[in-house]
Amino acid sequence: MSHLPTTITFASEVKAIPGGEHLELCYSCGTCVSKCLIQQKVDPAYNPRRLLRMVMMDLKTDAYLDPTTWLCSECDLCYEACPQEIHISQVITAVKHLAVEAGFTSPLIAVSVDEDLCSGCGICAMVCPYEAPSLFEKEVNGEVDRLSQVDQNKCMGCGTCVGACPLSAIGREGVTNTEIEAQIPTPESKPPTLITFICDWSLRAEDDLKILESYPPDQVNIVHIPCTGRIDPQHALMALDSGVRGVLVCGCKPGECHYKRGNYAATCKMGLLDSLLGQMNLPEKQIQFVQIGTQDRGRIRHEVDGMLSALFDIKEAV
Amino acid sequence: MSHQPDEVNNEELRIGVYVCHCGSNIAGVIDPEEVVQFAEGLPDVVHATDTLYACADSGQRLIKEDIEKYKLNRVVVSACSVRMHEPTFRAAVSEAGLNPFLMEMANIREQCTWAHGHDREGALEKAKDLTASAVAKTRFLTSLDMIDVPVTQRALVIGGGVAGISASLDLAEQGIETILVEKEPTIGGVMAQLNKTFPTMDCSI
Amino acid sequence: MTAKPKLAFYWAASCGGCEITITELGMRLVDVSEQADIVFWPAAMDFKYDDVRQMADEEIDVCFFNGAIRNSENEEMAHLLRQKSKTMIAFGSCAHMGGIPGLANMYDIESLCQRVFDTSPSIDDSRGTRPQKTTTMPEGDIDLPTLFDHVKYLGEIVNIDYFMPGCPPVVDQVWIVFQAVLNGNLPARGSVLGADGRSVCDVCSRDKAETGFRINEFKRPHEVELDPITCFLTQGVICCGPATRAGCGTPCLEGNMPCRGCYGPAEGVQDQGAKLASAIGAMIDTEDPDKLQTILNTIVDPAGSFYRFGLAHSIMSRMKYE
Amino acid sequence: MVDAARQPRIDVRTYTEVDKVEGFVGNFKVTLREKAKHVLADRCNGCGDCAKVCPIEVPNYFEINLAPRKAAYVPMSQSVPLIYNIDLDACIHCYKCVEACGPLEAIDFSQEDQLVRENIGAIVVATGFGHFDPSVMAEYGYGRFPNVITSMEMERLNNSAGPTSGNLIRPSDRKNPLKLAFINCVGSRDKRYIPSCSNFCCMYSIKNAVLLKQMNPAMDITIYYMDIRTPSKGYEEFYDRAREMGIHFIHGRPSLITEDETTHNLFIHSEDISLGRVIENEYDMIMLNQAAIPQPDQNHMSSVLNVAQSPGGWYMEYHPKLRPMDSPTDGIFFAGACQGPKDIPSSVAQGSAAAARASRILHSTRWEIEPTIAVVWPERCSAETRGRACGLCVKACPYGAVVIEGDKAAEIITAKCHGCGGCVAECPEDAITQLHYTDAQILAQMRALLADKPEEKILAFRCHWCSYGGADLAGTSHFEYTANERGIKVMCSARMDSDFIYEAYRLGAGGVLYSGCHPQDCHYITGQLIGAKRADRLKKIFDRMGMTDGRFRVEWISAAEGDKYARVLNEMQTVLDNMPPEALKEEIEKLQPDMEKRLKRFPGVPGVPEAMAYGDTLVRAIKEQKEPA
Repeated sequence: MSHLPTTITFASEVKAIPGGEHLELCYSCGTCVSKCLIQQKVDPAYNPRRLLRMVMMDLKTDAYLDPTTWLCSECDLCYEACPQEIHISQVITAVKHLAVEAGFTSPLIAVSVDEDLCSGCGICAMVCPYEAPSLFEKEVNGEVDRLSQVDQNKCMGCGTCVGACPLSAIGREGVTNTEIEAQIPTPESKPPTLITFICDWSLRAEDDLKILESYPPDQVNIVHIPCTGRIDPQHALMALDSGVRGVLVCGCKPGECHYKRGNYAATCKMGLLDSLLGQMNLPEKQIQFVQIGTQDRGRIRHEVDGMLSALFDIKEAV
Repeated sequence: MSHQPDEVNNEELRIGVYVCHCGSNIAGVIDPEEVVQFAEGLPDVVHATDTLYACADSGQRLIKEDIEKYKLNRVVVSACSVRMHEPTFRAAVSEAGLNPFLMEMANIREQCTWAHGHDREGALEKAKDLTASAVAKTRFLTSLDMIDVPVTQRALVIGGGVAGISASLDLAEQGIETILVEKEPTIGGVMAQLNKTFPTMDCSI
Repeated sequence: MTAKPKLAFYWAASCGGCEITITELGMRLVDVSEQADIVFWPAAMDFKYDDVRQMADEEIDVCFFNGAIRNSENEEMAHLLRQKSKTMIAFGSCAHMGGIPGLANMYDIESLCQRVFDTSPSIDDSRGTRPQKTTTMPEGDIDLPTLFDHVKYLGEIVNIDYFMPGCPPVVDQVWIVFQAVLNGNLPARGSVLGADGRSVCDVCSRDKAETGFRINEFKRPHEVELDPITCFLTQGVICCGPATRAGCGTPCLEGNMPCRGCYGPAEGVQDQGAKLASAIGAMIDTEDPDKLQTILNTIVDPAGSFYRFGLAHSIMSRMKYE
Repeated sequence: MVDAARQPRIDVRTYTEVDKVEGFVGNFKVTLREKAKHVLADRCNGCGDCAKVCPIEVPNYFEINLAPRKAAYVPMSQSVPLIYNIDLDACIHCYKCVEACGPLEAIDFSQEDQLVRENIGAIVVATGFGHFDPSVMAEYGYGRFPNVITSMEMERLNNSAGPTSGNLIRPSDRKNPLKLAFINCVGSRDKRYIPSCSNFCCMYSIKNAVLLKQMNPAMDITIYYMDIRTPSKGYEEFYDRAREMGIHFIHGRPSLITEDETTHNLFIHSEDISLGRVIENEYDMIMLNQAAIPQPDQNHMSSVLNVAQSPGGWYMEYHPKLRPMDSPTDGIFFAGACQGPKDIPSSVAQGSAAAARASRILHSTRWEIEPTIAVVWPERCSAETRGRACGLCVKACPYGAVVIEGDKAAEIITAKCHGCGGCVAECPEDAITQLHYTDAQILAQMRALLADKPEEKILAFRCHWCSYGGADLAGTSHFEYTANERGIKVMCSARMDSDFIYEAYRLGAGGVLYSGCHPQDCHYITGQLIGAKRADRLKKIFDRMGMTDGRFRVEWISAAEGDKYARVLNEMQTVLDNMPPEALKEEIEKLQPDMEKRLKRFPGVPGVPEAMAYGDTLVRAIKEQKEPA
């Protein structure tokens, strides 16, 4: 029996793409399905175990139509959990690669570029974890203009580009600056003590979210963002400016970001904001960036209570 | 028992070669007849044949009868690994009155057909060469007898867990002095730590 | 033909650069003087404050006010000129958003005075002397304007009709504004003059970064051999271009130096410095959390780099001094 | 347990370790280290008064550190033999125990470790297995979440002789848990830790579940599994009975355990594969079914006993199907989990099987060993030819079986010689041969193997115990490698005489592989060392000669490394393929005179001239057979 597969099967095609190896070792134990949050938070039909099975059983079209192929954001939480050390997210990406080649497109709504505003600075192309945006030249009434375009199949909608774009030229319904700024209270609308920008993936258990929502609105306002990569220090300052006394940005632990590097971008932004506040020797405890891990159940309560009491002390001191 | 090394016994050599099919394990990759024909052409080979299962009774009986019939004084068995059936074939030839150390095996299964399924022609060439090598070795084999050594009739069992205890009990009950060594202060091993055990659900001490 | 329009130029907490950019008009000043009367220009000619006090209200048609508001004299003149002129233009970055003097808002008065009068390298022994509010001299008492606790931009104390950014505003843009003033076709009040709506990146022709390029070390302009063709960010040098308004004709980029944001925030940017922090923070490349801090430390003076001209106009400044 | 102590012929020696094992089947010399108990065995009646007064408490290994023991202790009350032990690491020398012992005076602090030498005929190794420490799996939180316990801790907690005398309690608040979960395959079947299945834990978790359910029917128990393996008689029925008793089974391997820090309740995140849906259940307590791993000192013991280890660290049996209880060394047998994880019934069965295998030897007064021993030609030894023995053979022998007295020729003590062939190859005068592996026999084999187109062939010397086994495994696992390999088997790499290697190249061989055991696996203790030194010398010589790198390979391959054997041969084949045929032929011819220069003494070895002559006739016959007339 020779080791090289003679006939070209779907599985052999997937295995040929780097990262796709070892997929035949999968003994369907389901660890990846429960470690990944997409089924619990986005689409019940999402199931990496079942997709690997489809690949092995040569069910090509089923695989291309399966939401798993398109919703996986390569965050690798499943890879470190897999007892067979299969790089599951790479196998899924390989299937997605083949699906795109076969003409299928992603059901996700990608960000789009407003070509009047875009200055072609290329920052969105630099920061995107999935390298979806890219620059291109275009004839615009006579002279060549450089603009950004987004690959619909690569964009996962994390919003890191929207946070970084200086001119709000890129965005998608749900993450645009106007929608976020609308949720920041104005001085007249009796601002709460604390505003929390919370990423969709850092609170694993439902009751963690309930804890956060249990705080009275005048104390804590919640702004949901897909990933802390979307956070913009402007919004934090605008909140403080309109009378909110503290800003809590809550994202995932290093290495557990659902969009690969969103929390690293956030760490840098909040780090820069801290040093700015420091240089203006404004009290630093007003803005906090916390990173909650998969096993930090109930920690959100400590962070919010800690922040509220800290703000209380500042109020006394000033 | 002759200990004289290597005195060249110049009795006339009569070598028998047996190429085993081992079902399809060998015959599935190479043609045993071709090896037999090749062997017949080798010096001092008086009889060569193939057999479906050399290690089976039929195969061993064939070798024993041939030793009688052709007055063989060397036997070559081209079949599986020595780790599998060298004792079997040594016993077979010694039952036919031939010193067991005048039998040599050629490993044309694990180290030939099973490993070279992708290159049948190369496997055949190799099987022929391995058989020739065994024939060459038999040319210089001398009869030897097992060396027997005295036996101290005491046993040592290392480890006082359930396996060690059952072994030492069986040995002791056959009248053999046994030393049971256990590195912990008590015997019983992991079993003693367990609560009731399946299937009888009785105490495990 | 109606009477010649009366122009006034004043310089508050200013380095004089904005005055010089007007003189750079050169001979064109002669045409201006034919078409308009310059009734107040203390930096260039010997005008006295009383000349303005004696004017009727709104006698001055257009007043070009440059420089930030640092002390009581600046504020007094700002109110006076506002009263005396129909149209007031915040001319240059200092008037528009506090400019370089605005960086003083990071420090309190005492540490500023210490730096200026005690620890400055060019002073050997100041014996702790400080400027006094009033000093009696044989000729009589002389008093100094009081120093405000922070620098304000013009818009903070009077309402302004037009803003003209730039440090200093580029002379060609000044000429265009002058002609607009002389021909009387200024745009709607409150708009920005002498600049166009796009950002510096839009007009900059340098090669931008490849998709997925990220920065793992920042360097200051003098620390690296700057390549004139590629974008400064790809060379790890901070450039405020992405969030800064165009219209300056990019003299800095031509001179192979990164943009420092003197033309103020581009359209849609709420706080120029915070927006730059957001953009540059997202570009930092590492998967290793501990290394993030070391990379951040290579940005030597974040506030200075991101708010070089706009600190007084920033939200943080408002938060601090409100 | 008790009847083992009562059995008169079993000399139970606890708190004793095996230090050294010498000799061979029937004639082992074993050195035992009887560690000092500081209690005189004959005087101590196990009353325990010393323990009562002893002020020191340290964690008790027997109770998996859930309960303390005194410095003067016995691991459990039913210890056999019931002799107390003073743990000097913990003892503070207050000597209260001595007073409490009173007239018995059984305590003696001056006792030292004792080394005892025993003559032994056969050895049964039954050293058992160790437990995988699940704290390395951060996702299950063992060691951080108090209510996550291991299976051994569960055994002690619901054991009536255990720390809580059978009352199962939660470590966090000592309350009786009502909702329990067992997680199977913790560490097992996991490429990151223990890739193999630990054999008994499926049944083990069902047994614990049934016991707990019987003790408290109100208890709600769930078992998370990947596959429930019930391989033997009555096991599947027991699995059904567990279901009937209301024990829940969820098919899905948990990925994560999180804890509510106020109540210390635990939440298991897993997929319920039968539903195809992710579930999150709350439990009072979780038991992790940890994997079985080899004993921590298994590596040390395997070099003491001189036995090989299979992948995963378990002892390696002679043949997995035909001789599962025997070790490769005659006279040493394995029983129980030390050879591979297995449950109690199999361990007991293997105990008896090993005893049966051992009694074959122990019931006969004499035992036969292979006659492949070394034999000296006195007249060729330099002691007689030049009046002074060089002694290289004495240095080469791992067993001291070669002795030289005065100016007499070297002499082999038959009983001590294991037949590795080290002295044969080391002897510069070729004055020693090895029965059944004489130089003539091996030369004849080489002539046959290199008869036809030798430059295409790779001559592979393999040792019987390791690399020959590795070649076999390459076959059984169907790893494909080049069919140009031609193998010769000798007992040990120490027997691979440099003359054979030179002769192979003189005969025009394309490549030569010099392979044997890994250093710690050698069946003849230091045989491999001698072979390795010789091989390195040869490698340097051939490099200086300018031989293309890769045509002479030295590789140490165990019987478990079939893939390595195939890979090495394929790599050698690529080296030959990359050389243009004429360049290879030219190099062979260029080096032939150097080889001949080094083979001056070889034709003088008894039997070699005949083998050369025979070789020529054989080669002609082979060539005729291969090229049809």
